[in-house]
Amino acid sequence: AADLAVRIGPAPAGESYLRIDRVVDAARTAGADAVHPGYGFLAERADFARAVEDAGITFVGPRWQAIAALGDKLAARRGAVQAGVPVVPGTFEPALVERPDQVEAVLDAARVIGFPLMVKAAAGGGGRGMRRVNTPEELPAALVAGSREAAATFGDGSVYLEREVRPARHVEVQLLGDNEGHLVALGERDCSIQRRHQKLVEESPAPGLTRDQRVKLHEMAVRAAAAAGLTNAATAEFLLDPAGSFWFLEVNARLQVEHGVTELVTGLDLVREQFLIAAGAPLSEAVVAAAALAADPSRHAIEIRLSAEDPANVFAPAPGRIGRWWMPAGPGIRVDTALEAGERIPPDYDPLIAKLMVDAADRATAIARLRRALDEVEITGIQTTLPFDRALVRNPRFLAGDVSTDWVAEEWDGQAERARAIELAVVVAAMAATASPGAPNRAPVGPGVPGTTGSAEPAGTPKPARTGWARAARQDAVDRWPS
Amino acid sequence: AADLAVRIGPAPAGESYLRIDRVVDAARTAGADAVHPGYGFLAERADFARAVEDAGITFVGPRWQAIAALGDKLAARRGAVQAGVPVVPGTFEPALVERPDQVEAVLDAARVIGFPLMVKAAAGGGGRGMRRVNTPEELPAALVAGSREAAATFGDGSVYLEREVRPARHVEVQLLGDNEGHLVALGERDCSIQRRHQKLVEESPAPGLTRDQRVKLHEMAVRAAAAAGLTNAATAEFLLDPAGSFWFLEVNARLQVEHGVTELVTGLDLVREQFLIAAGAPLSEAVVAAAALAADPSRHAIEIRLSAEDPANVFAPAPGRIGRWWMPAGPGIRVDTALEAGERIPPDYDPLIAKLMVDAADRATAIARLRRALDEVEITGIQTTLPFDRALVRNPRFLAGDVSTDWVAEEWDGQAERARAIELAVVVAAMAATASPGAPNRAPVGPGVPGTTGSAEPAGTPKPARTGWARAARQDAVDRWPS
Amino acid sequence: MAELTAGDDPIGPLPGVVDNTADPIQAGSVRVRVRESMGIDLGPWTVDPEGHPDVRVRQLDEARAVIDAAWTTDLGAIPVVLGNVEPASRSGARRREVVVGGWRILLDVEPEASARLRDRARRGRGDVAHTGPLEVRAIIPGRVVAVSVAEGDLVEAGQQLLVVEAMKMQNELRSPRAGTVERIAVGVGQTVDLAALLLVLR
Amino acid sequence: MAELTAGDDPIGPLPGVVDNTADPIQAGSVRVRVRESMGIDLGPWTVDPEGHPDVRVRQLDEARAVIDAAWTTDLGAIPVVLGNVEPASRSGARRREVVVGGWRILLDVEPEASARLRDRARRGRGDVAHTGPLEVRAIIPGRVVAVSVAEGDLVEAGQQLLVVEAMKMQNELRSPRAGTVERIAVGVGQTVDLAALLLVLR
Repeated sequence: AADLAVRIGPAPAGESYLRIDRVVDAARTAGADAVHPGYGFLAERADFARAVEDAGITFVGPRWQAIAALGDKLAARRGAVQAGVPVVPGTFEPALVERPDQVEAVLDAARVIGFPLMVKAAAGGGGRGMRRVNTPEELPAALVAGSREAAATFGDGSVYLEREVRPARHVEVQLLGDNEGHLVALGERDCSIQRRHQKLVEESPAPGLTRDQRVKLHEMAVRAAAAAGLTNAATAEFLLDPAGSFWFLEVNARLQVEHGVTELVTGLDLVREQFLIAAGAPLSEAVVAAAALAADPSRHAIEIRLSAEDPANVFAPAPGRIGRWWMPAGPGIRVDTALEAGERIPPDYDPLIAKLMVDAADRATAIARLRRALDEVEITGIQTTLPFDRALVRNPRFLAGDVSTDWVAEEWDGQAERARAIELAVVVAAMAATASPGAPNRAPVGPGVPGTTGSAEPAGTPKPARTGWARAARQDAVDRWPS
Repeated sequence: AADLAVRIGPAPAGESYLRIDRVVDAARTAGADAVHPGYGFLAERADFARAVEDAGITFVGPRWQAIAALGDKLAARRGAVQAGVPVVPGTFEPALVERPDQVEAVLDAARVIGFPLMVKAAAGGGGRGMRRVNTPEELPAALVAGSREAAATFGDGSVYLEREVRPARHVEVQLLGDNEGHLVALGERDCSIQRRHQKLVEESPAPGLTRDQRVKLHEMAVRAAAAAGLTNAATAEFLLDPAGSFWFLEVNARLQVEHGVTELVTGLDLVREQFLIAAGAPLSEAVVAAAALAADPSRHAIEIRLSAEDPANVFAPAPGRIGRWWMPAGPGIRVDTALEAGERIPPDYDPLIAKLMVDAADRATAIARLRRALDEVEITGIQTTLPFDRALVRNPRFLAGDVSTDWVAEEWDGQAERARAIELAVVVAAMAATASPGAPNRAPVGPGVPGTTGSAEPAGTPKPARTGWARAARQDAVDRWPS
Repeated sequence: MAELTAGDDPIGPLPGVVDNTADPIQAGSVRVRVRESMGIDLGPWTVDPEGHPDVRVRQLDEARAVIDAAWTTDLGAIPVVLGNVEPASRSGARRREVVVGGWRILLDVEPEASARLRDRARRGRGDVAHTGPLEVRAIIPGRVVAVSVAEGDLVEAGQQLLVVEAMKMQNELRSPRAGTVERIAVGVGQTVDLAALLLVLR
Repeated sequence: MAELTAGDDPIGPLPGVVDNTADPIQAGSVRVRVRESMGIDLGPWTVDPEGHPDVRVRQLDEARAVIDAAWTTDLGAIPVVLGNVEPASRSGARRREVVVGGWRILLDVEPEASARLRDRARRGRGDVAHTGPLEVRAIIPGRVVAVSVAEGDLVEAGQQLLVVEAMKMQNELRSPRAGTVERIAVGVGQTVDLAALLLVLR
């Protein structure tokens, strides 16, 4: 892929990345043996997988029949129930939105589920077509609005009802299956920290689960996916309620953005395993070994999705051109990105700009490492989610593993945080405006050692090492001192 | 350490980093509870460790008595023999260099060892005081010259004789011990690729060893170090001869530059474990578990020492100022460095500028990943060892695991490699001189797809993905094409 | 540290920042204005760079610093990146980008003494800026998916003007003040660049 | 691709590089000289940028390219970084840094046509460069640990002149040509910067 670039259309995804015909044509023209669909755009579209196979090219992902079966959320719910997996209480057939004579039947079903409840699209996720309904009176309008949005987004207006599990944690299980019927779970990820039903942070293992909970969760995930004949890579999503019960949500029949945290915990290269499976190999020894340890994870990994968004303004996209760009590195740090200084972030696609991952022997160490790594990130030119991430890794509830999908709403006050930063920026800008070059503003020297930079922290306050800053501080002290 | 910088003297190490009094003073003034000596300068100096402890500060490393015992290479050889560990055949007491009446006795000993043999310094390593002796006639002069160099370098002119094991591989074992007498091996590293008796590349596990060899090697390493009362972190070095036998060389009573490859294979943070041990803790569960798996490694890691050296000119140091600086990142890549664009590499210290590490499930995958990562490194302004590394990871002998300490002499012709690069640079510079901005020289479009960049590789040649270049290539195709 | 109220400060008093009506000014004082999106400013404040013992800034190199500020320690020592500096429009100020703990803040900075000279000159002419037309410009590049007002409409502060879609998300643009829609410069479906004129309020 | 011998080429014939005595020159031809350490040059060669079908260069952006060259494929596709460009001294050439597969090469590049004009002018004056004094300068910063010759000594090409220690390693500096040591500018123990004058040969 790196050695050949093929134009598939103009920037808007609808005219390029979402055009099945153009992508398949490009693969055919390039003489590709296989197509890996990534984790966006067409990755979970059964008709794309089918078109690739029809062109005689191997699709590196689940079989198109399984993608189709799991893409119909109602069919997936029915399959899970038949496999004995508890699903979020709700309906199993599309609500008859266009039939006034059926309103009472829908309302009856809704009363059984209980309010508040969710209207959800049968054909897809990502919050599209989803409506929260607080009272029976709101239901008819919510059904119509949700159905219209679903029709516009997915080309299918089917919607159904689901109980609102709240507060809830979003916990998902990584699955890998070969073509010989072996399907295994490779541990779970907690992805509760979300905005707009989209993930901001993911970690593995999910904090606070018992071994029994893990075993049960993994086993449910395998059952739900096996029922749909799943092969290759997929993720089964569950809600975890405060009582400790898991409720099946859906199976995403593709690699996920956050697959890297599972790679760090298991030591696997999931994309490589996908290719091996697509080439007809059985699950590798390494996968089987990792699956055997899935309920006894010995590492902890966390991923931050660094996005070009304004966390003081409902995480609104903030495209632009990057000025400075410096990412952390070193032990236990993995950064997946394609960007560098000077590059433009176009408004046409998802605002994700880098995935910053850390791993360590335990969660506390991983968070300490992440805290240090976040303070080494240097980006100018665009607003990013970095301030949110810095606050998160210092938040007592997050440190205690007390997360939920309401975390952002309950814990994050972006405007207040930004206001505090403005106060500091005003002072810093004034200082920078008057400081002459070569005479930087410096705090009074600490312990009275010539050539020593001071720290304003009281002695004994442990602070994580920051390599980039440490180097600069060292240089400041050494280079500027007359020898 | 990152929050406070203390000046200990001017740039020359002899007036700063090697001044025990100044470093201890700095630690005392800063109110340090503990000192980690790193892996250079004073890290392996018993008198430094003792001075730190005398100041009431914890030394994060072996006890000074163990450092002293292992720093005397002859004492270490005697200890190993007593512990039943085979040492390189040679003498066990200092050669009486200044006694003309003892020349015959030394020659007799040398004839028993056999020629060629090595004269080595009892007080240190790094090739200082070392002389190769081909015939009995050369021995007296070599003893005098080696002794003088040893005296000048280490303040101790004691030298001894050792058989030259050649061809040989350099294989070393990572050790970790607590203060309760537990000492374990955490796998071995092959560091055979060297120039000037200094390592260029390290990998773990050592390729081609059987499980029995590993078990035996690790056990010998523990015995040799335990004999000296070793605690905390150290490395036992061995030579591996073509018959498959290991010969004890010495124990380095400190962390090594290349400790990262062991961290990648074991999942441990060795520096953290050093601190825990120094704080009085027993070996952690993770260390004990890693030690139990040491003979059955399930990952492979390789480290490239990227240095500011000219590999066409006997790897001579090439200090200077860095222009562009871009390091690879992503899955399985770890880069330890303190540098960035625009920084000066001073001539005062070791020319190491970055440690580029990769890990993967097996050696072939690790090398493929390293090959891709090396092609993503972009450094201008200074000459580095990068051309050597690029050639290494494509060399059939290296790919086959056929390494030895003679590898560089036998396989690397830096001047010829550079001459080929000059031929290409001349053509590229001419092209760049005539290309107008916005009209880059581009190869004819490959498969005839509009907007497609061509690859000159024949179809079917597998090439590793290169993310940075891929991105640039994509941008080239997408941005430049009229929409 | 004394807390003094700043001029027209929408984010509350700034600790240690001196009210810009105070006289006489400190030598070296600086006038700072924060440029927000939609042409909205915060401030100005008159800041004495020497007058902030609580805001301890360790400068690391020409582009980096760390703030060790006691009243913000729940977020740890805060990394600062000093970004771009360029002339600000229509004044002697310089526009500076400061990234504080990841927050990207754009500020116009100029010596207080020269700012006051300009103030006096402007008072002489009469300042009409606040009653003149206000150009509403795109704060992100994207596609206009809705225009919620018509030319001639009276709008209130906070009223939705139009919706721009970017990066899979819809962004409502609201009116920064009350006024009349004088002109609408874009239509639904149109792609707009950053800072493109969307409409004019009077 | 025809292999033609280059002028005073110490590294063997360059494939596809045209002898600089060839006439008439191709339009767009470029004269390239490789600047090595110690003031030694390789070349010059006259290169027709269009005349190298075997050297396939894919330029990725203004600073990066990849060479897919059939005769070098045992090292794979070779990454190229185009580094600094600055005026070269004493000519109309520009000095360019090119990093090919990690090898940092400095080259002086100028249009062949203007180079020939200068050649003719110089021939008119008589070129004395090759018999004049040669300044030997430090190719790395470091400390002089040995001076192996004295002023007035006759030296041969390749003879050791002095030893500079840098980064724990001793570097011998050898004479680039035969001559007489006219002046020695440094002493043992002295620290020298990059390009500092060490001695002068005549």
